[in-house]
Amino acid sequence: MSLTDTELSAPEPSRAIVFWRRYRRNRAALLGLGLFIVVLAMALLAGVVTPGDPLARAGAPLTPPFQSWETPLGTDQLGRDIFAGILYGARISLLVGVAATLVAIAIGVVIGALAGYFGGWVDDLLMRITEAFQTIPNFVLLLTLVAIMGSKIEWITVAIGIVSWTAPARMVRAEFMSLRDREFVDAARNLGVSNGALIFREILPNALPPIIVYASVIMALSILLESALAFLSLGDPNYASWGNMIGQGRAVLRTDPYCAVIPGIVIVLTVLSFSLVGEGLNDAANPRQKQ
Amino acid sequence: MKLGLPPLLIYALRRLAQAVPVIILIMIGTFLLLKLAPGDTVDALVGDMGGADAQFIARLRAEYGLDQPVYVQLWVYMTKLATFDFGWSFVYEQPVATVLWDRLGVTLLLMATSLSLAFTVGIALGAIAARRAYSATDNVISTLGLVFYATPSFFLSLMMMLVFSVKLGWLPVGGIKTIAGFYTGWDHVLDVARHLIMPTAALSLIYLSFYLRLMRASVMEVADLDYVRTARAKGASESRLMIHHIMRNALLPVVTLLGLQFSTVLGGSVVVETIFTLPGLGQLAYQSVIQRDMNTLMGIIFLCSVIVVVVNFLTDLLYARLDSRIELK
Amino acid sequence: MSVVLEIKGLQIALPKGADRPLALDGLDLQVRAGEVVCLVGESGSGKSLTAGAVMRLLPEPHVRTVGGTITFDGTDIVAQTEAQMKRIRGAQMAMIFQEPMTALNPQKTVGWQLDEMLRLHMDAPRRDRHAHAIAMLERVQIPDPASAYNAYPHQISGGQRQRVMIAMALSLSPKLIIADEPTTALDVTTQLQILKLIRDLQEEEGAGVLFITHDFGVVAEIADHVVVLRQGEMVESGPASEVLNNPQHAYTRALIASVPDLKPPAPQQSDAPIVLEGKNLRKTFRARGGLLTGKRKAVVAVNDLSFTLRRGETLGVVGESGSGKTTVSRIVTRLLEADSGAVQLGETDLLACTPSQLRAKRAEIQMVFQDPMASLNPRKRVVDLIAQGPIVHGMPREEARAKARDLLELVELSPAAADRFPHEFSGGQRQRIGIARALALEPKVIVADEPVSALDVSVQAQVLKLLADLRARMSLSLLFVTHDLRVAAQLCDRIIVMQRGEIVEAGRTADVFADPQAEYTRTLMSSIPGRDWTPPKLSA
Amino acid sequence: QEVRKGGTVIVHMNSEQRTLNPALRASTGVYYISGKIVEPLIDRSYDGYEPVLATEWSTSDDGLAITVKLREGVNWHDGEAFACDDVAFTAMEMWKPLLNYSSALQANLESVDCTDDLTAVFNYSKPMPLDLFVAAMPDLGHPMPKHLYEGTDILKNEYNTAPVGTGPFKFVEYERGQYVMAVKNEDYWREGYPHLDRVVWRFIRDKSAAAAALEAGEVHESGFIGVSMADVERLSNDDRFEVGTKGYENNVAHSTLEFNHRNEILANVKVRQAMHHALDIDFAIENIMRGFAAPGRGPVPAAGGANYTDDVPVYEYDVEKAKALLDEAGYPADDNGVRFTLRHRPAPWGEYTQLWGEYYAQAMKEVGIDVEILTNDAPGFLNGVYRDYDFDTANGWHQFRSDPAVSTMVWLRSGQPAGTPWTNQFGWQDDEIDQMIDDAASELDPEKRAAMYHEIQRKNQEILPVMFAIEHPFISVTNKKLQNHHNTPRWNSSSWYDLWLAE
Ligand SMILES: Nc1ncnc2c1ncn2[C@@H]1O[C@H](COP(=O)(O)OP(=O)(O)OP(=O)(O)O)[C@@H](O)[C@H]1O
Ligand SMILES: Nc1ncnc2c1ncn2[C@@H]1O[C@H](COP(=O)(O)OP(=O)(O)OP(=O)(O)O)[C@@H](O)[C@H]1O
Ligand SMILES: [Mg+2]
Ligand SMILES: [Mg+2]
Repeated sequence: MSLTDTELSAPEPSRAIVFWRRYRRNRAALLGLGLFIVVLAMALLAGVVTPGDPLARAGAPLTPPFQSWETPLGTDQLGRDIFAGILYGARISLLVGVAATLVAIAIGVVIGALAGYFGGWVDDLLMRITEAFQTIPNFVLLLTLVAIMGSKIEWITVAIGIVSWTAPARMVRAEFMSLRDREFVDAARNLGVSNGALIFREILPNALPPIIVYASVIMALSILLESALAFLSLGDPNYASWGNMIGQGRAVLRTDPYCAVIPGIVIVLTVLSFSLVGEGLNDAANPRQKQ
Repeated sequence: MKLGLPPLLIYALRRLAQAVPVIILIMIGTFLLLKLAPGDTVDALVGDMGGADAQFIARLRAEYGLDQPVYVQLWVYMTKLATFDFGWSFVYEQPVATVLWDRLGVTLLLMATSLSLAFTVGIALGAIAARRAYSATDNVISTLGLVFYATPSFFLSLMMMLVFSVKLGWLPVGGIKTIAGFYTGWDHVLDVARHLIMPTAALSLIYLSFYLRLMRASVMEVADLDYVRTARAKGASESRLMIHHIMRNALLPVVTLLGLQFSTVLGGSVVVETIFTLPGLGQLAYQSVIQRDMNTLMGIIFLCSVIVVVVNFLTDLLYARLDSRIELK
Repeated sequence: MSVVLEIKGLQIALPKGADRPLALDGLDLQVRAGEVVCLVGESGSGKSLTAGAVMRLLPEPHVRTVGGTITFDGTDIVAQTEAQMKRIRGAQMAMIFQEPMTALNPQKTVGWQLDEMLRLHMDAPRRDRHAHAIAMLERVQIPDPASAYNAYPHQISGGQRQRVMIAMALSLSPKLIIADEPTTALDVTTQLQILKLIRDLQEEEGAGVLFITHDFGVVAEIADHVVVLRQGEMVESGPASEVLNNPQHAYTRALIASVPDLKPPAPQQSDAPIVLEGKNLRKTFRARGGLLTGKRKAVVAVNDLSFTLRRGETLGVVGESGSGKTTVSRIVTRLLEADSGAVQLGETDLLACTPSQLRAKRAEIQMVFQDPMASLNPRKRVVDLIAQGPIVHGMPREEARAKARDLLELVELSPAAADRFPHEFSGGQRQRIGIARALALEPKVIVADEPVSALDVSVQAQVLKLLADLRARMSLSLLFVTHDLRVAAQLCDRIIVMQRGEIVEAGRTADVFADPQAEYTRTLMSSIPGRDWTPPKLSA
Repeated sequence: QEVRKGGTVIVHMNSEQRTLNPALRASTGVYYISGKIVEPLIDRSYDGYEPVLATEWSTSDDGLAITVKLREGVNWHDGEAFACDDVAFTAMEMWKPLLNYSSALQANLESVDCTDDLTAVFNYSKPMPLDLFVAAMPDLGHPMPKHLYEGTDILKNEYNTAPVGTGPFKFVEYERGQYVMAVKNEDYWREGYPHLDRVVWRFIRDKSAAAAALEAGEVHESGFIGVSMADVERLSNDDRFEVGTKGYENNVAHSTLEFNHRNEILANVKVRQAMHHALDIDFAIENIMRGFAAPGRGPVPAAGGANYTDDVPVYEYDVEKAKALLDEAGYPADDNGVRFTLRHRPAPWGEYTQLWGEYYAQAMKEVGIDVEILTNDAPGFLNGVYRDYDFDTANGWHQFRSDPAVSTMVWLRSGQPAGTPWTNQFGWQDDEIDQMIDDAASELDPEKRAAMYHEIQRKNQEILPVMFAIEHPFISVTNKKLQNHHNTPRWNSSSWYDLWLAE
């Protein structure tokens, strides 16, 4: 009989595997992942399945869906293939989603980390700025930014990032405020680690998981924002985007509803997939006893 | 405290003192930002008129002070604002205060109804979902919430309009009241309510899911807490637990969101107001941006900031009311 | 005396994927009226689940009773419907929880929560219930019961909250009281008062008490009968005096052997050079927050405190919660800026160092923290955690890693541990890692803030032993912060006793324990649970 | 059918007109509303010019004085009598200094004398042709009540948004963002008119919502193509509506393609011709304009009457020819099939303009011209094209206002002041064309004048300084309950005194 505590327990399965197991338990999250993979595949395969320019005339204008093999989902007012538009639109939506999210999180992390780590007047100043951004209705700010920079897809993406960083900044700040007082930070500081390294090497990796989960929310919102802009004719017409398709399809909503309804449903499903994946990640990251 | 003022007043004053720099920051930021945009009000006006000759354009620009350096314009604006003079809207040919005042009611009505609907229904559904976590009910509620959340508001609005106005003819297409209906009293209220049904539904369905999800998580968290176990150990029934011990505590984080959400909803109402032709601040803001109607947009932003500050103040009070740990003394 | 509770062969199943299939496997236990039965065992042994099973408050269905019987006052608990249980809970069996702060609903007044108990089970008008509640508050010796009745939980102290919990549990004169570590969160002085209170009231009422604890001192203080659990299995059961003084099972013996003795070791005469000296340290936490965050007064956490630490010596800092112990340790390591004073480390005043000087100097003074999980960055491998210090101070990466592996051996961990993450270790192992990290820089002084208070007794004993060994081997100086006088007695050469930021007494440990001078020290000493019981010297 | 008295007509407007004073702002959007409330001195009818507040007009031999007789017994809506003072005041204080387009017209106006209450004499420093004066009056000749404006800051006068006029309807209220309402003027000078009780203009920005409102019977008329072209087509097949272009004879528009001649590629006439060949105008008319349009034949549309000719060079849709021309111009396709890239600014004027821009980009790609579309809101667009010249091509539509001299010629004539929208800011400069334009403007013989415009039209089609690709009148969708509608050439701007609403 020994009470010694020095034997090691068997090595545990890697975090990723544990995480996946937990994730897998949530059926809705699996559905979301499936949808997400479909969207991803659409984006990747766009050039293969429907080669050529999605903005080129592909058939007689306003062909309804399921009439021709050339244009399985029909064509719009200028004879553009809706199917090709959906596939290439997945690219734009994912691109906008990912890039805008990166912008938002990058800004949010820097501001939140500095505010949360240093506190005091740095925190006060940065939080006042954050509050200012939060107070202005984000969509109005977005419209203003787009009015200034024009509707190039790059600028739209940056603008969406700029109006979305406050929530991650607050989250990072909250995480930093709780983490900076944790003993492991003191331990590292006690070893002589510098502030910069404390922020980025010690605290940030621990503060990131909830932010990464939240990224799915920003991504979903980005796609919605892009489509709302396009709806108001402020999208970038040089690319096939779902929002543009709805915006233009709206004119023929009554006669040829499929022009707007098909991309509309695709947006709903895509955003839904992000949300479901996000919820799944969240649940897997904070497992509850129940279930 | 030393002044012997009531604590609530001191608190309000302190919040005001905190809000002022934020608002000043916002105003200066917005002003400079708008100045970066290509074109000005005169361009927009001339575009609207279908053109004008060159002297006319130059005259107008001088008239509106747009020929002066930006810092002068900013200074003029800010000193006026300090006396709560919002200036003149060159687009609406009215004092900005009048323009805003006309729109404020509709927006507040729309936001208040959609937020309160989203809030009450959201927390109710969230609580139900949490109590039946991982059951079929929960799945249906949660998924529906997500679907609404995933639906772009314009898409939802168009679809509703198509179904309820055009196909079924139950609800008016847009506007805030039946024009030339001349309803008074209850008829008027009813008429406005009919016009608000679809926009309110469109806005609230989206925000509902926020509250729903937060409430669900919050209830599930609180339900695991020690004091709930204590109450259960006292022999309290499930409904009693829910009403007396879980709900109030679970509401706290949701109430915080209520305050934060306000300005987002105003942004979201841009699209909804545009589609349903509601004469509110959201649509006005959009118009002001594309018309470069500086004074009006600045006025909206100012008003919005004030509303957000007030709403946050009220939610803080509500929070303090709900959370006994926080005292205003 | 009648048997109130009888548990036979109780088995509780855990969900799939848990560390073991049965949390509890074959527990037999009896609680008689007027008797205190202590359920002892280390963390995770299944104590709380037992309580949950008796109250039928297990988080079913994934944790559920799968075998055995629980008979309460002649009724079979397992067979009761939920409605029947509701009538029993609170009225006939009541429970006191560990955390008095979280066990009370923060949004309801004390009176409301007391009244809820009465409302649920008593058919009496409001006024009678009120009178009864006030009477109960009086019985648990709460000063000014009428105002406490209207107070919210956060407005009364921790000890008072636990008194409220007790008042609530006893208010309907239940036949059985289950207390799940009711005093663990409290200060020693308060702990003793609460233990006394439970004992007294229980004797008055003649109720049976199932008392859950992991502290043998508490067992010695209160128990009539002891049941020892280990990993869900009952290893020993018997009258308290028997089990405490003459344990039979090897596990029990080992546990009891791990309980630190209250007799300090013989003092060693020391005239080694002073390595660390604190001079007139002061720290005031300014009032912060305000109307909505709850106003705090300015706190003088450390007031004009001076001490010396010689080479190879261990200086204990003891005192109750909030007395400023942690603040001292953080000032000394300059994780917190003092208002005034000096910390002389060799020739340099640490508090006067520039940031870059400080970083270099830090190698000489290292820390071991209280929470072994929280003090290790969960995203780093053990080897990197230990090697981090040397690397920061300029040692080449590979060399630092090799050194880290050596250090693992020094703290008696297998080198296989190097490539794992902290969460894969038990608490004691983590604390060893923490110690290895502190040693990696070969410091002159180690400051340890409650390094063992989060650990089970047996693990605690090992870590203390390891520290003592290392200190001797490397002639380390230790500034050891603890609230546990037993631990202090075992390890420290000298101690300083703190109260409200000031030193009330300082001296050699043996002297202070033998003859405490200050009133406060005397109170502390007399509050040590089971102080009259000397753990028998056993060979495990 | 017997005239029914009473009823409320609700009219759809796409965008809100914030100022309702036609003496300060010349724009069809303003007239759409103010035309019912404030009357001009003279209006247009299918038979020519029709006296309204003026009954007679004549000019002195030297052309320096124009005398206008005013109608007797007309009262402003507030009861004051309409008199010469009002005309004199408005002309000197509004038309001349403040009214867009009118400032140039009235630049030489020295004074307006009232020889009696009902006789106004306009004195000019240089001769003013009577025809030009009269032609301008329907749009630029609205008197406003002096007694309400005198001594105030005219631009900020409250009556600018609550106009007081002499028209058949009296302004009641303007709910911003919602509607403007006017009621029957019981004291109207045309005996027995108006028929309607009330006119309401309702602002619905969203075109689908507007179509829905038409169908739901919530509005009776939508003018100036207020609904999407798809809905125009759909509603034209709906029995409840009359859909047509009648009543817009004065307002025809061209969907244009504008070149920045500062770009050396576009300065090459072959390139421009190639681009025209690459555009399938019939496709665009069919699919974008839903057939409610015709191919453009230069700066004068078919509605331009005698000044119009269809004897001009045309560019049939021919991709191969386009490619050949581009090769010839020295812009062969590279390995990716791209010859050059153009930055295009489409005007943000809504659906069909946007589609036309996108169609242009699509069509150019076929011949190896990459078009990058730069989207902006209105001020951004106007600034980018007309002030910063930051574009290669642009598209939009431009209105033809009955005479080429006062409308489309500004697109071809060089020397337009910078920053003035809808003028030649394209870097186009051709002395020959400038000369032709100036000559035509001063020619008094209508036949010769017409011939000169035919020549300009042909020249334009030959070298394409601006591509007048498609000409289209505006379209109204009108509920058939409306009677007597679209019965004048500027009906939407007219007073509607004879409009009535059937059950
Ligand atoms: N809801 C649960 N789901 C899964 N496992 C659980 C649950 N509750 C407890 N366990 C497991 O059951 C075992 C016994 O838990 P219990 O809470 O009874 O321990 P304890 O003796 O009270 O420990 P401590 O002294 O730390 O409170 C532990 O291994 C724990 O991990
Ligand atoms: N960051 C802080 N801000 C304000 N007050 C603080 C802060 N840290 C500690 N205090 C206060 O300073 C006093 C001393 O705290 P300290 O943590 O040093 O006590 P301790 O003796 O370590 O107590 P424990 O045994 O509970 O750990 C306490 O009253 C505490 O409330
Ligand atoms: Mg326990
Ligand atoms: Mg401490």
